Amino acid sequence: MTDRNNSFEKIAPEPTADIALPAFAPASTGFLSRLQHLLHSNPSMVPLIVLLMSVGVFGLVLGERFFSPFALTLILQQVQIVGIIAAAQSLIILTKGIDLSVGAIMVLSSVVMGQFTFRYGIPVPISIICGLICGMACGAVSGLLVSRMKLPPFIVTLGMWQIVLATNFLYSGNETIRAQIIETEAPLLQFFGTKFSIGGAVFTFGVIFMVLLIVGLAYALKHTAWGRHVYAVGDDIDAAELSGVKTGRVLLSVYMLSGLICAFAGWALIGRIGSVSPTAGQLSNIESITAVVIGGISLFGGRGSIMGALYGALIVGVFTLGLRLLGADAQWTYLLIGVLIICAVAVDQWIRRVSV
Amino acid sequence: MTDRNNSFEKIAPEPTADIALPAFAPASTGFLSRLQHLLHSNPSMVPLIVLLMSVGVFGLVLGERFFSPFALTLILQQVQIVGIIAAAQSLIILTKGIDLSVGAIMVLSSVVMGQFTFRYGIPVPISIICGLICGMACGAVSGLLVSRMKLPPFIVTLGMWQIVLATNFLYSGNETIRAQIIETEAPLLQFFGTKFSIGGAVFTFGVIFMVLLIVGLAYALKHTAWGRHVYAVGDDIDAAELSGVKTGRVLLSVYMLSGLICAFAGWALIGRIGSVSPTAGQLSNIESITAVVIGGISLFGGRGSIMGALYGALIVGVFTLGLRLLGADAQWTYLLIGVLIICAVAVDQWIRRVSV
Amino acid sequence: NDHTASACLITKTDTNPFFVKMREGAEAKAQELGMQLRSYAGRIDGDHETQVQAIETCIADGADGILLTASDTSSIVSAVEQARDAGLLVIALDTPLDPANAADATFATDNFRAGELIGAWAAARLGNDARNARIGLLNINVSQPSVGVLRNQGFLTGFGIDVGNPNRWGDETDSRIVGHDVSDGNEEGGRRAMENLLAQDPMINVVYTINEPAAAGAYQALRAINRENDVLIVSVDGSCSGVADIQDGVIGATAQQYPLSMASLGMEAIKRWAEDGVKPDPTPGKDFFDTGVSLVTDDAASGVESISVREGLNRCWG
Amino acid sequence: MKNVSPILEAKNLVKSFGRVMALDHCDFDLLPGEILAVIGDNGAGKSTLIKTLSGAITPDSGELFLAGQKIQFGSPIDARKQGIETVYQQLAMSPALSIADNMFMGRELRRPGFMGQVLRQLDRPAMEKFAREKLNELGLMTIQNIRQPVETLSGGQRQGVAVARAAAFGSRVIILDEPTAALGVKESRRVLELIVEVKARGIPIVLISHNMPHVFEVADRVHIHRLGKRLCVIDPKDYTMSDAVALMTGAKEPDTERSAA
Amino acid sequence: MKNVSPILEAKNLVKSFGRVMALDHCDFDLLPGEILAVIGDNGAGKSTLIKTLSGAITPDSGELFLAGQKIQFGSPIDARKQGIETVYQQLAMSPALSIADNMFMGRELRRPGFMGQVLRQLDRPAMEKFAREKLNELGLMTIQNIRQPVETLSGGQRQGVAVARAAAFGSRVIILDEPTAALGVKESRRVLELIVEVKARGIPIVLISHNMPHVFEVADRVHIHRLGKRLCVIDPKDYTMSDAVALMTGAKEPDTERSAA
Ligand SMILES: Nc1ncnc2c1ncn2[C@@H]1O[C@H](COP(=O)(O)OP(=O)(O)OP(=O)(O)O)[C@@H](O)[C@H]1O
Ligand SMILES: Nc1ncnc2c1ncn2[C@@H]1O[C@H](COP(=O)(O)OP(=O)(O)OP(=O)(O)O)[C@@H](O)[C@H]1O
Ligand SMILES: [Mg+2]
Ligand SMILES: [Mg+2]
Repeated sequence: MTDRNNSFEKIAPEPTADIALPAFAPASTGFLSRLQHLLHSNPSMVPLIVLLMSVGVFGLVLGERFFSPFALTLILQQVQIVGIIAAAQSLIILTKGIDLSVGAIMVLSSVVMGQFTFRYGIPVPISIICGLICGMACGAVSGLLVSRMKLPPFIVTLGMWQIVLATNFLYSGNETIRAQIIETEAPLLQFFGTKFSIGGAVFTFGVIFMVLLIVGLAYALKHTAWGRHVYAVGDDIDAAELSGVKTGRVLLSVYMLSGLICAFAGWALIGRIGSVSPTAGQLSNIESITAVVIGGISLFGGRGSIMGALYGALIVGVFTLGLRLLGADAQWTYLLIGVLIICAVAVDQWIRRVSV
Repeated sequence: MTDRNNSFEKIAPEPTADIALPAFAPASTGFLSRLQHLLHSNPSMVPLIVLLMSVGVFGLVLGERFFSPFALTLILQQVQIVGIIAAAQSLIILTKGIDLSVGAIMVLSSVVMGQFTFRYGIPVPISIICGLICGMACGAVSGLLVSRMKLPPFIVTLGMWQIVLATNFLYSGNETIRAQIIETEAPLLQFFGTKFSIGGAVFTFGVIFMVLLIVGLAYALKHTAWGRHVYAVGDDIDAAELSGVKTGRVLLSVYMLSGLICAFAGWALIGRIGSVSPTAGQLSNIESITAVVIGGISLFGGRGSIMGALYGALIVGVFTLGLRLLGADAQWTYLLIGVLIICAVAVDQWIRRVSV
Repeated sequence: NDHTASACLITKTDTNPFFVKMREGAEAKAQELGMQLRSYAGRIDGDHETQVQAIETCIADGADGILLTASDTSSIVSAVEQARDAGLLVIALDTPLDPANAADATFATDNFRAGELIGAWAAARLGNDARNARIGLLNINVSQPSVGVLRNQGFLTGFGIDVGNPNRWGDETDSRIVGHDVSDGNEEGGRRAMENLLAQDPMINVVYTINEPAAAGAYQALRAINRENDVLIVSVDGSCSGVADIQDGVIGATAQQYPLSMASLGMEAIKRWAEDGVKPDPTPGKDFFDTGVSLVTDDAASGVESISVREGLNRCWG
Repeated sequence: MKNVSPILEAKNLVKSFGRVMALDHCDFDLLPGEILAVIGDNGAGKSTLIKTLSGAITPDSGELFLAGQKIQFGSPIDARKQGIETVYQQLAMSPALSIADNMFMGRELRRPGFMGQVLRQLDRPAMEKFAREKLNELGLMTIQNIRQPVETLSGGQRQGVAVARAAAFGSRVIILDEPTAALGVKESRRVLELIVEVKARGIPIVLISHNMPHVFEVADRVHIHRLGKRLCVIDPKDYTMSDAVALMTGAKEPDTERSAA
Repeated sequence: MKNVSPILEAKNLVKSFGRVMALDHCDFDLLPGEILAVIGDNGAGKSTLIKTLSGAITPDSGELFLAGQKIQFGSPIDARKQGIETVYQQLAMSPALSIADNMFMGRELRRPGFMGQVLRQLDRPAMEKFAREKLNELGLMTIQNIRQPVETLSGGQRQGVAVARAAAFGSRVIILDEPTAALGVKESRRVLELIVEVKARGIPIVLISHNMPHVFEVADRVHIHRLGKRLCVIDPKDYTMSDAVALMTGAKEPDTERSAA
C-alpha cells in the first residue's frame, strides 16, 4: 500500500514536475495487470511487442525456415513500399485526415520517372526530380483543397485517387517499361533496389530509406515546432488556430510532404519490382491504412507515434509471410489476417483501458 | 435594414420559440448570396439540387438520349444496389463509424441464399431468411466488437471485410449459380428483379425497395427516440452516455440493422444480375462511402440526413451514365468522376460556409 | 534423392473459377505424383506485388519449381529471374511472360487466337450484316491487362476490324464499334457496362465479353429490354457454366481454354526437373507450349472450326 | 440530525487515473432533504467524487449506499433510474441536437395511439412545450428557439439548459457540478432560487461550487474536499467563509468536535 | 480621461449568425493602462465581441483601431503579433499535448546552435522551466507534471494554464473571457492579483466576468453589454453592483451624463 502514498495528491506544496514517480500499483497486482500498467505508460510500445511476439511465435512454429536472416530480411523488403507509404499516410492521419490517393500518387510518380527517361530521353536524375515534383504537386492539390477550401480529406483524396489513377493509365498508355531496359539504360531508377548483405541478411537501399525516413519523421514530429503543430491540428483544429498555429500552412505542408514521400515510394517501387508498371500499387491505400491503424495511430487525429506505422507494416508482413510459409491457403491467410487485425487492436485497447 | 430588427436579440421578454422569423438578410443581397442563404437553412437540399442540376445539364447536352424514361430509370436500376448499401453505410457513419465490410456481407448473404437453396435443397423462403440472418449476424459481430470492446469501427470492419470475403470464397467454392437455374427453380430469389413499367419508365421491385427503405429510415432517424439516439451517439458518445443513452445498445442495433440491410442488398443483387456470384460487390464499400459523403453526411458523425445518401448515389449514377453517353471513354469517365466528386463537395461547402 | 519434389502455384486471383480449376488440376496431379504443392494468389486482378511476394516466399521455402499466371507479364520478370537464379524452374501458365523466354517454359492458351476465333465466328454468323454490325465490347478493367488486350484485339482482328495499336484497346476508329466499357469480369459489371452501351446505342447486335460471367451480366441487361434474342454474345473461357450458358442460348459461342491440363502439364514438368533436371520444350513453331483453344458453339459457322456444346461440356476446363 | 440515516452514502471510495489518485479513501453522505455543498481546490477530486456517485465512473474500490441499500451503478442510466439526476461540469449534451432533444435524451415521450405505439413517433410538441416551460422557470428567456441546436447557444445558455434538465427530472437526488460557473448574475440567482425550490419539494441536492457566497447562502452542510478525500463536514452557520477557505486550502486544520454530523 | 486616446477601439461592429444578431452596431474602446470589465447577460454577445477584437471572428461590418491605426485581423495570429493575447471562454488548447507545448503553441523556442538552427530542435527544458514558473506565479501548484497532457487536468487547472499563457505573452492588450469561471477561491484570487500586476506593468486588460464583486474590485471602467451592443460605460466608483446588474438586465435605463467616458 505504500505505493499509494506516492500518488500526486499528497505532494502539494512544491511543484515536483520532473520527479519520476514509481508507477502506481492498483489493488490487483497480478502479472497481467502489472504488464498492462507497464505498457500503458508506453502505448507506442504495444505494436512493437505484438510484432516481437508474432516473430517469436512464427519462429517457434516454423523454425529455421522463418528464423533465417534471409526470411527475416525478406519481410523487410516486402514491407518497404507499404512502410514508406504508411509514413505518408501517418502524417495525414495525424492531422485527422485520410489519404486514399497514396498508391495512385506513388504509381504516377514512378511512371513519370520512367516515361520522362524513356519517352523523352530526359537525363535520369532530372526525370527522377520531375517524378518527385509530380508527387509533391499531387499532394499540394489535395492540401490546397483541404486547407483552403476546407473540404473533407476523405472525399478530396477519393477524388484525387480516381483522377491520378486515370491520368496514370492515360499517360502511360498502360505500358510497362521492362526491367532489362531500365537496368541497362537507367540503372539509377533502380537505385533503391541495390542490395548489400551483412552476414546472411540481405538489405536493400529501399529498406534503409524506409527506416531512415520513419526515424527522421519521428524526430521531426516530436522535437520540432512543426511536429507539435501537426499534432495540435489533428487534435483540435479550431483550438490550434485560436492558439496561434497557422493551421492552413501546416495542413498544406503535411499533404505536400506526404505526396513527396509517395513519390519516393514510387522510386523505391521501381527498385523493388525492377520495372515501371502502371498497374502496381492498387492496394496501397488499404494496406497503408491497415499498417497505420495496427500501429496504434488514432484515425481521429492527434494521437499516436509514427514508429507505430512501421511496426504495423511489419506485423502485417510477418503474418503474411509466416502464414504463407505455414502453407495456409490464400483465402485462409486473408481470413486469419482479418482475425489478427482485430486481435492486435483488441490487445492494444485492453492495454489502453488500464484502470479506467 | 428593417430585417435586422427581427434579429432575435431584440425580442427579449417573451420566449418566441415557434415564430418563424424572416430569414436574415446580409449586407450583400445579390442573387448568389440569397441562394446561398436559402440553401444554408436547408443543408440536406444541397445534394438534391446538385442532383437536379446535373440531370438538367446532361439533359440539355444530350437531349432525348438522356431525358428518356429509359435512360432515367436505367440510372435508378444501376444505383439500386449502391443505394441500399449506402443506406446501411449512412447509419454506421452517423454513429461516427465506417463500414468497410458492407460489400462482403452483401455477397456472403446472397451466396448463403443461393447455396442453401441449391446445395442443401432448403425451401427458398427459408434460405432467404437464413441469408438475412447471416447478414445480421455479421453486423452483430462488428457491433459487439465496436460497442462492447470499444474497438475502432474502421479496423473492426477492415478485419470483418477480409474475414467475410474469405469465408464467402471458401464457402461458395467460387462457384456461380446460373441465372437460368434460379429462374426455373427458385424465382423467388430474383424477386427484386421483377419489372413493371409505368409509361415508358421501367421500374424493378429493387428500386422501389431502395426508395422505401431510405424513406423509412429517414422517418425512424427523425421521428423516433432510437433515431435521436443514433445522432447523439455519433455527435458525442460520452455526452450521450452521461445523458442516459444506452450507447452500447444503440451501436449494436445500428450494426445489426446495417448488416440486415446489406443482406437485403444481397437479395436485390440476385435480382439485378440474375445469378448468385461470389465475386460481385467488390467495390461496394468505396462506392457506398462515396455516395454517403457526396450526400452531405459528415464522416465525423452525427450530422446529415440519410436522404442525402440516396441523392449521392444518384449523382454518381447520373454522372457515370451521362459521361458514357457523351462518349467519354472509361478512363476519362473515371477521371471526370474524380473531378466531379470534388466539385460536388466544394459546392456543398460553399453553401455551408454562408456568413461564417 | 528422397526429397519430395515441391511446387508453387501462383495465380492472379483465387476467386476466378478459372484459377480455381487450375489449382484443382495442380492439386490432383500433385497427389498423383506424390509432390508437395503450395498455392498463392493475388487479391485482385492486377495485384502484382502479392505475386512478387509469393515468388520470394517460394524461394525462401525451397521449392523446386513455380507455376505462374502473371498479373503483369513484364514486371514480374525480375522476380522470375531471381527465382531461376535460385535454381527454381519457372513455368508460365495461361499467359506468356514478356519476353516469353523469361520463363523456363510456358503452357498457355493463345489468348489472341481465342479472341480471333470468336471474332471470326461472329463475322461468319452475321454474314453480310457484318459490314454494318453494331459492336459493343466489354473488357475487364481500365488498367488493360495483357490478357484482356489480347482477347479484345484478337476478336476485332477475327471480325475483320483494324485494331490500331495492338497493345491497347480503345484506339480503334472503325465506326461499327459502339463503344468499350469495363466489366471487372463479373456479372454485376457486365450488366452495368452493357446497360451503358445500350444507352449509347440500343441497336447493338454483337457483344464481345472478356469472360462468361460478364457475358451472363450482359445478357441480363439485354433481357431487360427484350433484345436477348437478337444480339450475338461471344465470350472466352469455356467454363462448364459458360458452356451451359451456350446451351441455354445466353452466349452464342465461347473460346474454350484448358486450365486443368496446363496445371497438370506444369506439375509433371516440375517433377521431371526436380528428378532429372530436364526442362520442357515449347510447341514447335511457337515460343510457348500451346495447350490449345477450341471454339464451342452449337451454331457452327462455315470456315470456323468449332466443337459442339456436348463436347464442350465433356471437355470443360479439363 | 444524528438519527437521520443518509439517503446517499459512500464509504472508502478510491479512484486513480494512472499515477494520479483522484479519490483517496473518500467518504460521503447526503441526508434526506438537505442541500449539501461540496467545496475544494481545483483538482481536489470533487468532479471525480460526484461522477462515482452518479455512475459515470466506476470506483477502483469502495461502497455506495442509496437509502441504506448497497448499490452499484454500471452507468449513469442506472443512477438515473434510481432518481439521481446530475449536471456534469462538462455538461454532457449532443451539440448538433436541439434543446428539446437534449432535455429528453434517453426518456423521450412518444405520441399516443397508433403513431406512437406502432410507428414509435416522438411527441415533439409535448416535449418542446415542456422544455420551454422549464427554461422559462429558469428565466432563460433569451433562448429564442427550442429547436435550435445546442451548439449555437452561448456557454451560459447551455449551462442553463443542463440545470433545467436535472431539475425537471430528478426525483431522489440532484447533483450539480458548478452549475453557475458560466451563468450571469440574474441566471445564477435563478439557479439558486431553483435549488431552494427543489429542496422545498423534499429532494436533496449536492452542489459543487467555488462561489462561497452562494454556498453559504443555500447550503445546510458543507463537505470540504481536500487531496482526494473528505476533510470534514461543517455547518455553514458555525463557520465564516474565510474559515471554510482556510480549511479547503490547508491553511487551517479541521476542528473535529465542531464539525457537523 | 477625455484626452487619452484609446489603445483599442471598435466602431459599429456587426456580426450575425444566421438569424441571430450577436453584435448589433456595437462600439468598444479600451484606454491605455486600464482594466475594462465587460459585463452582460448570457448570450448578450460578449464572447462574440472579444472574438472580433482578437481576430478569431471577422465581423460582417465595422472598424477596428489599434492605437489609432485602422487594422484588420485575418486570424488570431495577426492579433497576437500585435501583442493582443486572449483567453477564450472555450480555452483553445490541444488536449493531447502537454501543458508546456500548449503554452508555447505557435511561438516555440528552439535550441541554440546546430540542433536548433539546422535540426530545428525545440528547447524543451527552457519551455518547461518557463511554463512552470508562470504556473507557480498563479499558484497552480497542484499541477504535478508540466509534461502531462492538458486533457488530464481538471477544469480549473486548464483555465489556470490558459490565463498563465496570456499573462506571460501579452504585450499590448490582454483579453480574458471569464477567466475565473471554473477556478477555486484561492486561484480566483491569484488571477485577480495577476490582473492587477499586469496592469501595473502598464498593459491594459479586458475582463469579461459574471462575478460582480470581482468586477467592482479590479475594474477601472465597466462596459455594459446588452442585446448585442454597448449600453453604456460606467465608472464602478459611481455605481453600486445592483445598479450595474439593473442596467445589464434592462431593469434600469442608463443615465447618459453620469456614465464614464
Ligand atoms: N480522465 C482522467 N484522466 C487522468 N486524470 C484525471 C482524469 N479526470 C480527472 N483527473 C485528475 O484527477 C484530479 C481530480 O480531478 P477533478 O476533476 O475531480 O477535480 P475537481 O475537484 O473537480 O477540480 P475543479 O474544481 O477544477 O473542477 C485532477 O488532478 C485531474 O487531473
Ligand atoms: N457560432 C455560432 N453560431 C450561431 N450562433 C452563435 C454562435 N456563436 C454565438 N452565437 C449566438 O450569439 C449570441 C451571443 O453569444 P455569445 O457567446 O457572444 O454570448 P455571451 O455574451 O458570451 O454569453 P455568455 O455569458 O453565456 O458566455 C448567442 O445567442 C449565441 O447563441
Ligand atoms: Mg470539477
Ligand atoms: Mg461568452
